[in-house]
Amino acid sequence: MPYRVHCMVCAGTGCVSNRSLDVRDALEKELRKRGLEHEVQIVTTGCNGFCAVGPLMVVQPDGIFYQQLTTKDVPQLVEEHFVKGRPVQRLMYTPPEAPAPIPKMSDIPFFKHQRLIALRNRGLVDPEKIEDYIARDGYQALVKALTQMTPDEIIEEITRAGLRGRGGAGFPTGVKWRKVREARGEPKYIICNGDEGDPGAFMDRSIFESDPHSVIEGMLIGARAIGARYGVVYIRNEYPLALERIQIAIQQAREYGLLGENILDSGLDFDISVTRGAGAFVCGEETALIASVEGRLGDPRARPPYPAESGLWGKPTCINNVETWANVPPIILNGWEWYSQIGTERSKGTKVFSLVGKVRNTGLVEVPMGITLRQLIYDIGGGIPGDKKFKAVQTGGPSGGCIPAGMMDQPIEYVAPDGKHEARDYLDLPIDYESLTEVGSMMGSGGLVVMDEDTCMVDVARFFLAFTQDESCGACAPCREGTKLMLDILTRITQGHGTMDDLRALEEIGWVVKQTSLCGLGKTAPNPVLTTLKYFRDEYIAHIEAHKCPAHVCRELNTYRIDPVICVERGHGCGVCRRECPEKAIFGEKNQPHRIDTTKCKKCGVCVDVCHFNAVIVE
Amino acid sequence: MITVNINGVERQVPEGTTILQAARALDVSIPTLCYHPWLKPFGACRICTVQVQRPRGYELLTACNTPCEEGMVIRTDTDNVRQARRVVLELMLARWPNVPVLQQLAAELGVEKPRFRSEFCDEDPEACILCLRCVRICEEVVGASAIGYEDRGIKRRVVTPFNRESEACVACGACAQVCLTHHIKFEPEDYRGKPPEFLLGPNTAIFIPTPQAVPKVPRIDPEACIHFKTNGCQKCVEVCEAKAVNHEMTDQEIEIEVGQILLATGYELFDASVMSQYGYGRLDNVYSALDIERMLNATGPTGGRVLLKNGQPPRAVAIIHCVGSRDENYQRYCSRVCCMYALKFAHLIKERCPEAEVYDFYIDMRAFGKGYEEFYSRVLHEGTNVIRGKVAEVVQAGWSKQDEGTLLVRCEDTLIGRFREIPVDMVILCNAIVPQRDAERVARLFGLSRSPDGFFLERHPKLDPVATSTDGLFVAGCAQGPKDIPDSVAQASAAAARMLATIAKGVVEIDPVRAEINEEFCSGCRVCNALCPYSAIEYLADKNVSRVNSALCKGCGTCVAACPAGAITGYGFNDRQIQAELEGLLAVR
Amino acid sequence: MSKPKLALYWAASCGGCEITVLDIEEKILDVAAFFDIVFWPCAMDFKYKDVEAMEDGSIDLCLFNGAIRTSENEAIARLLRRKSKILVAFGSCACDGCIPGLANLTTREEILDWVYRGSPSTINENGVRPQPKVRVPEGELEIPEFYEEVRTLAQVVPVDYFMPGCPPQPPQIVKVMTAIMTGAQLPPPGSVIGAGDKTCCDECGRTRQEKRVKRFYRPWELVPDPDQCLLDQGIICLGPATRSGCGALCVKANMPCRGCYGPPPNVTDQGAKMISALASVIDSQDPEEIQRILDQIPDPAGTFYRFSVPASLLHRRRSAPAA
Amino acid sequence: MKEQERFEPRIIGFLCNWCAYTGADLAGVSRMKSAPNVRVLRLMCSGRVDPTFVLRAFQLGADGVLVAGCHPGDCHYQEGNYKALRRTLLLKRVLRQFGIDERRLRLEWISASEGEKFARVANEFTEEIRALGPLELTAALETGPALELEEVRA
Repeated sequence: MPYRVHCMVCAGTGCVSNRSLDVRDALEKELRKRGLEHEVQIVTTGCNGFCAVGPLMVVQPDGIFYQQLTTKDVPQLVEEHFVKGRPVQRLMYTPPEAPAPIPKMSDIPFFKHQRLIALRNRGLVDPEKIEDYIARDGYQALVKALTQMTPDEIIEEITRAGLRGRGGAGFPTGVKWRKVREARGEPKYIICNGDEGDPGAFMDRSIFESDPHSVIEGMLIGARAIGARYGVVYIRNEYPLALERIQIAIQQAREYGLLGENILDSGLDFDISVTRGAGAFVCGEETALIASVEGRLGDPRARPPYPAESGLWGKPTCINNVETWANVPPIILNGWEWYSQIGTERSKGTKVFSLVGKVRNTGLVEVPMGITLRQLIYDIGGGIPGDKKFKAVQTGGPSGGCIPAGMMDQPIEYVAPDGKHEARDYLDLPIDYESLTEVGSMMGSGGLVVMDEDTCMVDVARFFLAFTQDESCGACAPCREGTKLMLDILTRITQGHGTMDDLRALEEIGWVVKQTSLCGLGKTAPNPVLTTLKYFRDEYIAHIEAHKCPAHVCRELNTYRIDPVICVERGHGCGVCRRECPEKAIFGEKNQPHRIDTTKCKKCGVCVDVCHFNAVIVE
Repeated sequence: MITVNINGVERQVPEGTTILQAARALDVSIPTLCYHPWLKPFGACRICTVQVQRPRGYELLTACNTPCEEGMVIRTDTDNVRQARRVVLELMLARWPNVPVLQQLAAELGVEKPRFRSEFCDEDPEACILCLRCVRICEEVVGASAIGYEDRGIKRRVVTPFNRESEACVACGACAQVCLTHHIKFEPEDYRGKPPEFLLGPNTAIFIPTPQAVPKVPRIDPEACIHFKTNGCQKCVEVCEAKAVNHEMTDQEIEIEVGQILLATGYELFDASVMSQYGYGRLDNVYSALDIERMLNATGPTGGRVLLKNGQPPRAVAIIHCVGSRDENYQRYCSRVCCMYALKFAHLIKERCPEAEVYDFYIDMRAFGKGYEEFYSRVLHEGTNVIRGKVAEVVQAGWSKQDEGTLLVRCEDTLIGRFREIPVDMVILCNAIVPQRDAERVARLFGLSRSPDGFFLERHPKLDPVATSTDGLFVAGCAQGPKDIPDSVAQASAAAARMLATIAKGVVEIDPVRAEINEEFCSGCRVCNALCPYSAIEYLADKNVSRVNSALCKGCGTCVAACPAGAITGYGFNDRQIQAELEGLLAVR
Repeated sequence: MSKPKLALYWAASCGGCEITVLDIEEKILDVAAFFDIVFWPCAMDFKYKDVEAMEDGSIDLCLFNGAIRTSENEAIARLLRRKSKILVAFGSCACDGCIPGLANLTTREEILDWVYRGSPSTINENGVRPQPKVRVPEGELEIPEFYEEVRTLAQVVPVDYFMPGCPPQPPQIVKVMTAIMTGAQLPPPGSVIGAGDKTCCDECGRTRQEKRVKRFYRPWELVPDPDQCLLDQGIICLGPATRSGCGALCVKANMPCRGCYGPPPNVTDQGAKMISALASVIDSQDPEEIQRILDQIPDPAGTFYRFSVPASLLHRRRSAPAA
Repeated sequence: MKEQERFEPRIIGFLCNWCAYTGADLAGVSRMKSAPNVRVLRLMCSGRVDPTFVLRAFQLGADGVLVAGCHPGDCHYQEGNYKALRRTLLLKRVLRQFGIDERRLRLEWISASEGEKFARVANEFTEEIRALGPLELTAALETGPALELEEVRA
């Protein structure tokens, strides 16, 4: 007797850490108690992307979206929805200013504006069952590629579709495949780069967790096109669940004869092995990744020769990002015309962004190229929480840059499709490779960090540079020394000892590191600093001359003062701050206004936290 | 071939040439640090940055490892290039301000004062600037891969595995040689236990042993040469225009058919340490004659200066004659040469250390040669003290500070009939000349007998001193007995003359009286083989008979008498002739 | 035409040579067929008068083995010489004197004294000795006279051919017989037949080194190495001074050759040659040490002249033994 | 015994060419008196003396045989005299067994300069043999020497 209801419980890392599996178990127990286990099927799916409101569940076929479930809600849910057929309002998602909850998942703004290609099966399949994937036209594209298309036709399809590398550089995938196919040397290799070293980026993880088979099918099609014999999935060791799921998927693909010798008796011999990254960010760079797979120290090497001619074990190798591989099956299945309608003139298809930072709906979104920042942050992201003012957005992780939002009064350049420059507000900047590179940022893996007025741009620049400096392999002098020196300067500025010369030094060193570094890490490490310098120079100057941090993030520059009026009227001089202050720098009697002795004050900020009445003013 | 444009000059270069190579071909100077002609380009320092025109502007690339492409336009002198090199250099100076190679480059590129100072700043002028030339040469050329680097980013350091002495290191010194800042030192003293005097020049594996080496050509020391250890390197092969270096050469044994052999195998020096009373090998500053000969040599370890072990010149020197010669329990014969070279030492030491006191202990001063006696009296006039008496023993002086290190020579001065003990700083022993250690084996090899003193036996001490009992075998020099250079030279020329005489004659006369084996009756019992003192009878295993080499046979007839089968006839004295003589002698009553 | 006449006689010897003739197995039938055996006292009953009745020279071939010890031996030797065309000294006794010849190292008196008095097993209180003539009741008995010395056949009568060996080996006999029967050209009279010109070493086949002997061993003192020359191992082997022909039988049985085939062609005195060879290979230059080594040869004369005392230059010991 | 019937021994002297023979020559040149009984036979080396010659000499009627060579170590051919020494020592033992007094065979070392010694040895040896009397080795043999068929052939 087929199931009448399917509960798609999200089992992405985010929801699982919020104990979504306990909710599933409770649901299962409850259904068995009610004898409904044969009517209601529970499916644990991959991550749906809306991590802010996890653990979440979608009840199919009517697509009801429940969020922030706890085991306590389960009895009511089963009783109301599954027995009586009435969805539970309380558990639905209600956008901030909206009057009522939105029952249907497709109506929720977070999901409505998205366009799913790489994440087409998320939430709809159990990633650990190949049957689910096949049910969703899984491996149809492979059959089409193996039986009806020649390798050249496959490459032609991908090229015409305009697919570009989702790893960050945006190199046209078709061109890369053709170069590797024509390169001399056997056997050929293809690699799925799942290193994803950017802090705050988790697109590849969720693709692995929610739909590993799409990656495998993409690689198989790629193998057919390029004539590769072996595939390697290079995945971060810090993604245990993703690692487990891709291994299960590979095992199942082998059992179904989709990997190994003479796949689907098409003559294609291809198998995939999994290599775990050792946690070095630099191993995201292709030559460093190859060194790591070969068991050598993960240092990048000079190019040429490019991996296409001499890569893994010196043989021609094609390296593509996880998301790139995931995009291949739909293109082959639906044809390049369908794909090239999505996105902008020069950046086709969709991009998965991890929306993090000061935005209400943090999570993973897949949006068509050309969407504007405003749509992304406000329509999908739900705006800035705590009605703080939107300040800037950081794209491309530590290799990317910061794009200011508040420069309304100044015309901002934008390269329109016809190549003309138009003054547009950055927020309406259509996001695609060229537009982001123009403004000094970089598409990168797709990390999008929203920052509000409480973010100190100097501190953000220092944070990202500290990351790349620490991750620098140290082989070439500019990156090794340059990043360290820039970090020292930034640290001095955040401590209030900066000078104006430091700014010129930052730019000079930044320029040299960007121009002369050996690999991508060095070439892009200065971006966060250079872009913040370009758009938020005033903040730097404030730090240097006024010795003040406008966002009060750099503690050494803050001075703490107690507002006597609030302290007495509302706080009646309660003295909490006096007690808690570790340096004993606060004096005052009951019902008397308290005072901070700035000489003793270590600017630790404890008083601000403990004062219930916000009497402490930070300048 | 592909065409490239460097600083406006068109140039055809073969496929795969790097920009640096092309530039150097056009003698356009590009600074380099981590580049080394022997090593694969690495691109660590980025100093060799040049500007390459790109459709969308320009790109700064490193010249050392970027291959030229068709139609590439390269500029090496633009502002960007200068700015990039200057700042990269400033970054390195921030970390290593006092490294000479960087300072010199800074002067070239016009960097007055480094503006930055890194938190990890290292003031050491010999700091490691992580150019990794050492690691690369050890890996690519030497093939030992003994050093590498650890950690990452600013903390990256060149180390041996686990910071312990690496067994893979073949102590070849290549890393020290290519290190830009001499951060890696190379201490030859304690390395490989080579005797100190060999550690004069650079300790490369291919070297000329000493300035007077004969032949004066470099040779390879198999223990030091990397090629024999890791099958790598062979840089010497590459650089030698004459292509004269060949690692496969080994000792070859070549066989030459010769008619005559001159044995001039020389002598060995008696091991004085056997006479423990003299303390050779036990006490400091007790040297044998050959040690002093080496020390006095201008190319010797001390450059000809007479020095004690502590480097000071000696105040008093004792020279002891007849160490092991004219001695009941060692060599009974006199070694003939010691007296004269002892006097030579006395003279040279007086000359080199004028204020030193020289004592010469002798039994009989044998100045027998031409001009020898005159030299002896001259040495006496120069103030050498000669003491007639065999030295009993040499002992370390007392333990008081000022005596520390002096030696006491105890002997009985037979001229004044009193026991004497003379303090000296240095003792020179005149060791006896003894036959070569393998004299027994060589003698048997040539079927040569030895006189009781172990030297080779000449045919006749007076009448035929250079020939031996076997024709064609001659002996000359100390192999036949101790003698000095004039005598050795005389003997050598005598032997040469004798050999040339035979060669000149072209024919070897053999006297008619000799033996011959009739192979019809000989059954190869080999009784005769061992008899012949001239080993003239050889056994032919295949025909199972013996045969007499008529050139060697002297006709003594011993084998004729001994042959049980009567198969050997001795011409001139055969059995029937002798029988007839007997019958004649006994016919009359 | 009547068959050629063959005669064989057994003089002072052990009779082994009679047996060795039969050892040629079935070939004896060819011999019997070819020859008319007219006189073979050992095999069939012939009498002296039968031989005396023949004309001189009528016997074509006479194989005379055994030395001349008694007057009877001499008489029959002279008789057969007269009666036969070819007289062959058959075997070492006839050629060189062999073992019986060793008696020449003693005297007639010592022999008789030892046999009839001295030997431990003799009981002869009144010292009876056999006499050439003795009267007995039946009449006068005669026995041959026991000469002072032993002589070889050639020392009594001229001999046409010498066939050495103790006994001569059957293959050699076959070779000689077939040569005669087939009428092959015979070698000049007086030469040695049934043996080679080389020495026993030629047939020995052991590997030999340069001879340097430090010590002599008696055969029972060690088990010699079967591949190495016995003399190299210090065992006295007369092979080098003995004519080849026997195929080095004794040496192949790991025992030293004793010289039964007599001296090789160029050697007159086998013993002297062996003394010379053996002394030369002693590896010592010091007289005392040489004496000590020679003491290891208990009976030099007996060893070197085991088969050839009568034929030797000294022929026999001088009557008066040295003091 | 009257002068002329006195037994004059016949002695064969095998002298080595380099030492003994030269020594004997020196004795003669120096006009030294020495017994004429020693009849000299020159050989290149004492090593050439074959025991067969010694036996042959006795058989041909010699009463004594003298073998004279160089002093040990002096031999012109290194070791010839040592071989003579060894052969003589063995031959003496065989002679004894043949009833011949071994003193009839004598080995002497006479160097080229010892003419006087040669003379002395010759005289001593002659008197010694005279004392021993004639050897008469083959007197008893009626048929004379063994019929040497070899001679016939040679």
